Amino acid sequence: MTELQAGQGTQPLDVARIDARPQRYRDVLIALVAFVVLALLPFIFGSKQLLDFVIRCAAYGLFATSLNLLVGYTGLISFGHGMFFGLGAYGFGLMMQKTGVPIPVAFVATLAMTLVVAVVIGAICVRLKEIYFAFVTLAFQMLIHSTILSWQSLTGGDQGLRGGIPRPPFLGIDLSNHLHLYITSCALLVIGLLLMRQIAQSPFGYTLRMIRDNATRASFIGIDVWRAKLTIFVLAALFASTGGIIMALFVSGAYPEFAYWTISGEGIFINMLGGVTTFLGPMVGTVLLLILNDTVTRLTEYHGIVLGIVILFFAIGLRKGLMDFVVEWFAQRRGEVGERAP
Amino acid sequence: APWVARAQAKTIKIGMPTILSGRVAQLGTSSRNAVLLEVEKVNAAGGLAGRPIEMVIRDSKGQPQEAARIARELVNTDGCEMLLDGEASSGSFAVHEVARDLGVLCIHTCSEASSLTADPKQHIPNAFRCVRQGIHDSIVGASYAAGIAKAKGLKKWATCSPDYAYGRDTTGEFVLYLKKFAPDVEIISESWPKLFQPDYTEVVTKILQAKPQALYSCLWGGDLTSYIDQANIYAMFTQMEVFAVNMADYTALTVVKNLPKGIHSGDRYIKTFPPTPENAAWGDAYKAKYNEYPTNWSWQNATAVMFLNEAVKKANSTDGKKVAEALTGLTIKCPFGADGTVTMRADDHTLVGYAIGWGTTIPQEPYVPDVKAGDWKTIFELEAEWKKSKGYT
Amino acid sequence: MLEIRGLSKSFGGVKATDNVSLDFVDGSLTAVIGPNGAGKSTFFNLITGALQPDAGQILLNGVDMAGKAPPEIVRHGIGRAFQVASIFPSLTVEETMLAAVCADQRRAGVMHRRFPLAETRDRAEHAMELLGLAGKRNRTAATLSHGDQKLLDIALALVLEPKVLLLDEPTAGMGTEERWRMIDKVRELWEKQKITVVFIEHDMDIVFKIAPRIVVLCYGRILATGTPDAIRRNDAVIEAYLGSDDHSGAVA
Amino acid sequence: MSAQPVVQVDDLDVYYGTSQILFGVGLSVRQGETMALLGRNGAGKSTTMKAIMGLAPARRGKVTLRGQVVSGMRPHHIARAGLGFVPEDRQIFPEHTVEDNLVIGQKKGPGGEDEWSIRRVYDVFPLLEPLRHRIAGRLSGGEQQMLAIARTLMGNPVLLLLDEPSEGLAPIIVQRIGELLRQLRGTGATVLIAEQNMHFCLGLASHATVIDKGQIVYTSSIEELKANDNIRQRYLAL
Amino acid sequence: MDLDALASCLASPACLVTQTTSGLIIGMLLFLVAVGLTLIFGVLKVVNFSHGAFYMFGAYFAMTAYQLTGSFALAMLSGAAGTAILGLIFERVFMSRVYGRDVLMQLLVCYAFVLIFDDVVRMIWGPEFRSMGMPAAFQVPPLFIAGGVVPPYYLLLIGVALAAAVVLGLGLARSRIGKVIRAAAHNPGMVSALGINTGLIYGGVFALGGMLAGLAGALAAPVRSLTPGMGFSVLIESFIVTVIGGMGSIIGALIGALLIGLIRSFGSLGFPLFTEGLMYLFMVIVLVSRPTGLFGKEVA
Ligand SMILES: Nc1ncnc2c1ncn2[C@@H]1O[C@H](COP(=O)(O)OP(=O)(O)OP(=O)(O)O)[C@@H](O)[C@H]1O
Ligand SMILES: Nc1ncnc2c1ncn2[C@@H]1O[C@H](COP(=O)(O)OP(=O)(O)OP(=O)(O)O)[C@@H](O)[C@H]1O
Ligand SMILES: [Mg+2]
Ligand SMILES: [Mg+2]
Repeated sequence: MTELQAGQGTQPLDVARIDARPQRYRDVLIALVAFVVLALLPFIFGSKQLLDFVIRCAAYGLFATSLNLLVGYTGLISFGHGMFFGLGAYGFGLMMQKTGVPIPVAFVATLAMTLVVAVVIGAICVRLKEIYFAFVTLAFQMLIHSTILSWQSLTGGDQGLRGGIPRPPFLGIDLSNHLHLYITSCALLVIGLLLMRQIAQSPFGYTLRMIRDNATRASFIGIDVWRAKLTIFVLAALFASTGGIIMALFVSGAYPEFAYWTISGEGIFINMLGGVTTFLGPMVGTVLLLILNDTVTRLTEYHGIVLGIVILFFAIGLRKGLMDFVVEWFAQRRGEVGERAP
Repeated sequence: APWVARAQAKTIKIGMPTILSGRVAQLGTSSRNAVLLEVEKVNAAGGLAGRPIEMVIRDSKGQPQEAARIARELVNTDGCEMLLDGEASSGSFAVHEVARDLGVLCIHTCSEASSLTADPKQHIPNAFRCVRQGIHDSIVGASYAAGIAKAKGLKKWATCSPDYAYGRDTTGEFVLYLKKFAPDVEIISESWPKLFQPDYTEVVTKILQAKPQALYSCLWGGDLTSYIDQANIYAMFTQMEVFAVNMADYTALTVVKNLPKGIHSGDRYIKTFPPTPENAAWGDAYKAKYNEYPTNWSWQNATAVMFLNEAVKKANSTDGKKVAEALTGLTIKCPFGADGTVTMRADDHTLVGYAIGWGTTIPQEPYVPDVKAGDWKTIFELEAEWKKSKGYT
Repeated sequence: MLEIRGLSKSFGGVKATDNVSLDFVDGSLTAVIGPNGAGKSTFFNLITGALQPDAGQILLNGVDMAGKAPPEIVRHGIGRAFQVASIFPSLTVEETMLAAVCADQRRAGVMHRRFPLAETRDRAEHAMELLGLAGKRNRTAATLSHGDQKLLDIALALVLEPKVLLLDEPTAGMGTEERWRMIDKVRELWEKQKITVVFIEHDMDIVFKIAPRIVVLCYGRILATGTPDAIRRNDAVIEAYLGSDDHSGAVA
Repeated sequence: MSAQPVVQVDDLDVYYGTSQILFGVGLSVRQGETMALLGRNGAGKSTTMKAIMGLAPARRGKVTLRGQVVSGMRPHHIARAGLGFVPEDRQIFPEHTVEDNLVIGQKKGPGGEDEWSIRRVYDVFPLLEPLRHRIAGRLSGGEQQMLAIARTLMGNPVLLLLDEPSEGLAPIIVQRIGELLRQLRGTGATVLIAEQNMHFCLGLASHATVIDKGQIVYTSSIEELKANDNIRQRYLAL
Repeated sequence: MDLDALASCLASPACLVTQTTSGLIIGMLLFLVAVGLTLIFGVLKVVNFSHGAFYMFGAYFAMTAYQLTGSFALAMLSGAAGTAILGLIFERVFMSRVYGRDVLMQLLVCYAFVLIFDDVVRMIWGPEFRSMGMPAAFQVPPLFIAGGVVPPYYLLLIGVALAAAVVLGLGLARSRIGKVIRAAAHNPGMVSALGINTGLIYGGVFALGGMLAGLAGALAAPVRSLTPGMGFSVLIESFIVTVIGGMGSIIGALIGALLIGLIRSFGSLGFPLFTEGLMYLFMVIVLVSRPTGLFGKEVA
């Protein structure tokens, strides 16, 4: 794993000084501002495409950031995280199609179902290390994907959940209204990020970093490594599932591709693009990838080559994700300035 | 409103999300080719109600979320007034939802999934489907196969079809009607290889073990040719009659190097069926332009453009709603029609009356020398029954 | 009191620990020496749960630790530092300490507050002070010098407030000067904290100078136990371990 | 002793990232000498050795091995030119057996010398012979150290670089390695040895050079160093 | 589920032979791909995600050579040699820049090449699927062994794969170069300090791995359809094989491949709708009981 530390760019734990109390609410404040800015966007730009873009960013962003909790913070490289994205989409879609419960109920129920599945799968997976962990998660993902394909009576098989997802209004929110869906997605994104930030910066977040750095040592300071890994596996699954729910709402359906390994692959790709050592790296990566994808597919059908070259630029040229690069660049500049004026 | 402003614009943009990369890129490229070929003709004749068509074609990579995104973008940003949906399976349902949401006129041109139009829950007034259907193939195929089964006494049958909705449904329907037409047929072995499975060895040996007299398969494209190559070296084709509905498509026929003689197949696209000069001319024009033969998807997409053209003429407007109304129940002249015409059936917005038939292969052109045409009256009857049994009516 | 009873462990055919029985009185300071491969690290690994013993008991105040996993043994009060400094490279010194204390206080759950309690900070502060790391609190561990990394490793054990502290070659890889600084620190800890300290060491100057009791392991067995003087003169120990050099006193 | 130095290091600057570790280091070892490289923790001993071996990037300076400039060459070329390196953390191949480790190290010297064989290694390191089929990763530290030295000798080097060979070893083993090195010296081997253990080193080396904060501060014969209290107190804390 | 079919097959020697050879055939081809993967992982510690692309190139090279020359031997040769060269270039120019870095970075470089290679194939050979065709020499009726059917072409395939297994297995375990390769896997710096050119070894191993995948592709070309992206499903199955066998273990790859082959051939009888799921399930079971695969080394 990278030696640099997640969340390091800002402040380590020593914000704990009593006099640093206002900092406690800094993240909340940033989140609020971000939400307000996002909510104002549609009133400034009339573009529906922009709203679509932000909704997709919310879905993929939650997914990718949650994956970073595993990859970047805990050093667990999961190739199968996409299964929870798919699970969220299918769980929610099915719940809405079959039961007609109000949306918030379906939302919570979907998360509950994800939780149960993640606990079972996680309990088996987190025992394994490194590449074996990666592949056993991939195997579970393929199993779930296979199940979705074969359980045609429930899931519609390869054709996906057909007929759209009904979205009865609740509390004055009508998710079949584009603007409402947009605002809701933004809210889910911001809340999700805030919660994940809390996880990352809490003592538990530091437990995760310790496990990533040196799991053996962590167990010798009394940390139950298995339990901590399982906990973060399940938590990350919940956020990925939320991303899936947003995606299901966006396309008004759920498709087996949502649970396919390519989604996990994209998640990892996003993380590498944005960088795994900063909290917002995956978010930046999401925006980058989506812009890249949308423009490149527009321009050429040989987007594989273009995308490939861009990746090579990041992997071999920059040697790190964009945010890592930026943070390091700033750190270096600050260092130089510091040297000049001691 | 911006929509009105656009309507007055000179060119009319038609958006087309399709699959241009990955395993089934051929689906998208041969669809695109056909569309462009037809659009050229329409434009040469003055366009749609005087407006030249501009096609905006984008690659969805076969991912439904991309298909949905692109479809929305085509309409919302690029100003496309109509959609030709060149997606398969799940992608078509995703585009269908976009059409439902945005109310834009949409013709599905590649998805054979029956429920897309047969299921009334899916029905929206602005979406149509200009694609052949598995149920039609199965009815025609089963009656053809039953004839041969009776003549040659083929009682023990095996099936081998890809394990996804199309494969399962089509096979199920074929078996249903086969048993209906030839009641003493018995299915003694079923194999369900995965879609795009590279190796069929275990499937081949399993079928050989069962020693059936005949085999039905709705494998298609590269999967079918792999299967044939692998079955060939086990000499399977000398041991049983093979009914492969998707064989008679140039993509498969020209690729297989050692095409066994006498495989029974439904027609996909064949220059010689229907045996009309119009059809042959169309096939040749396509070949001349793209240096390859058209595919099953090509004729479907071409037909969709023809439908649009005629519907606009009939409505004398490019307004989506009016064109949709005109399309409903529209019958047009078409080289791919069983009787020279095809119809967009009014009650379920789907294509009927296209040329459909079965024949046996030979290893060189014309590949399927003599195709026995299916009977649309029987098709309609049995299809209606089938719909009822599915609870669609 | 830590009592070891008949502890055994073999790897394949190698008996790394062979029926070892030893007592460590509360507040004692013991040095473990022995040839390379004698089983010293293995002995520590068994006590701390890194390895599961084949046989034997490890009684800490009467409670058997054998067969328990490391986290549990740590919670019972057996802390250790490693032969090769085992730290968290990307965490700063202070983060390491705080996170360790949080884990020890069982305040490292997801639902726990993000900012450590005063009590947590006091403990971390104390450990850093003790080992002289307070000035380097904001350095990431990876950038510390080798010696400081070893100190951090020890601090990590100490911050959990163990009853017994096992140090595997605390001076390994250090120069003479640093070596003595480190060992003075260890002695100071032992005196101040009143904990039981057991350390492995190859530098005989150090061992003979500060350890009131020495245990010599050889081929997994106890070869000798006793005061520095007794050990220095023990022929078996000389033959197996000390060799012919003069160990009568520290160099210069 | 011949006048021609076996290795000559001039003006070596080494950086890790942006921080400079070595500042114009220069030293030379002549045929048959055992040169001790002394200095505190972090003074740059290991870095010097790695730089000579081509394992650490030298930004400036020159390393000459028997008249051939080797700086800038890749490590395996430098090794083939006759340098043998025993790193401080030994770096034996843990999944191979002891004998396989030796086999991997086997090569002819730069002049086609072929003095060392597995047999001869076992004669010199009798402790290794019974361990020959053991997996090297499971050896104790001392056994690994012996193996590391033996493995390097298998490559018939003309100059042996030893980085802290006594580190973490039992006194009796340290003595044995000391004897061994003296024995090697007797055969005319040239050795550059980095050490913290003065006791060990002073009894072994013929010459000494002292490095501090990345700079060579003192070079002399070993007797002179023993006599020079000032240097010993300032840089070696003795 | 169709357990009756499975049971009746197990009772019939003819069926047993046919299905076992069928498993062997599936397994051996898989082994050729997987062994390269496991070799590259074992030595370079790189999870070569682009391995499927080498399989694909092997097939396309073979097809082109066969179309140009009509010689089956030349087709196989160009499949193997072409991918070996490709592997060498790929390793020297690109992969060598990401050694020792984050696993994810390496994965990303491989992933980039999966995308690039697929598009390159699409540009050169077109998006449609192709077929090489069975050479006339092998268009002979299948053999009957103990009542089971075995096509002669597959005997060739099994022979080649077995030969590769033996040569590789013994070579790595016994020869000095094999030992050096394994050592370089562990500690390239030290190996080069002992006077061994690690760059050469890395390039060589990558070329060897690529060559084996290319050979597999070439051998498969007469019986499988060629299409851009054809490497992917093979890659996933090879990953399953290597993980079951233990990453880096050659014997593990062999056993893993055979097990997967047998699961496929007998699974398709007993569980026709769940054959693929069966593989994943098997992999999960293996990993749960042996966290580093059947022959894998303990991860430190
Ligand atoms: N995991 C293991 N597997 C197999 N053998 C082992 C293992 N760990 C240790 N050994 C063997 O057990 C014996 C004792 O090893 P140990 O590491 O305890 O020695 P030590 O006394 O600490 O030596 P040193 O002073 O060199 O550190 C050695 O022979 C070693 O080879
Ligand atoms: N990879 C590295 N990156 C950055 N700095 C390094 C690296 N390796 C060593 N250093 C620094 O270089 C300096 C010299 O290190 P070196 O290992 O050469 O010292 P040494 O004299 O061998 O010390 P010791 O006696 O502890 O082995 C030290 O300050 C060390 O922190
Ligand atoms: Mg030890
Ligand atoms: Mg050093």
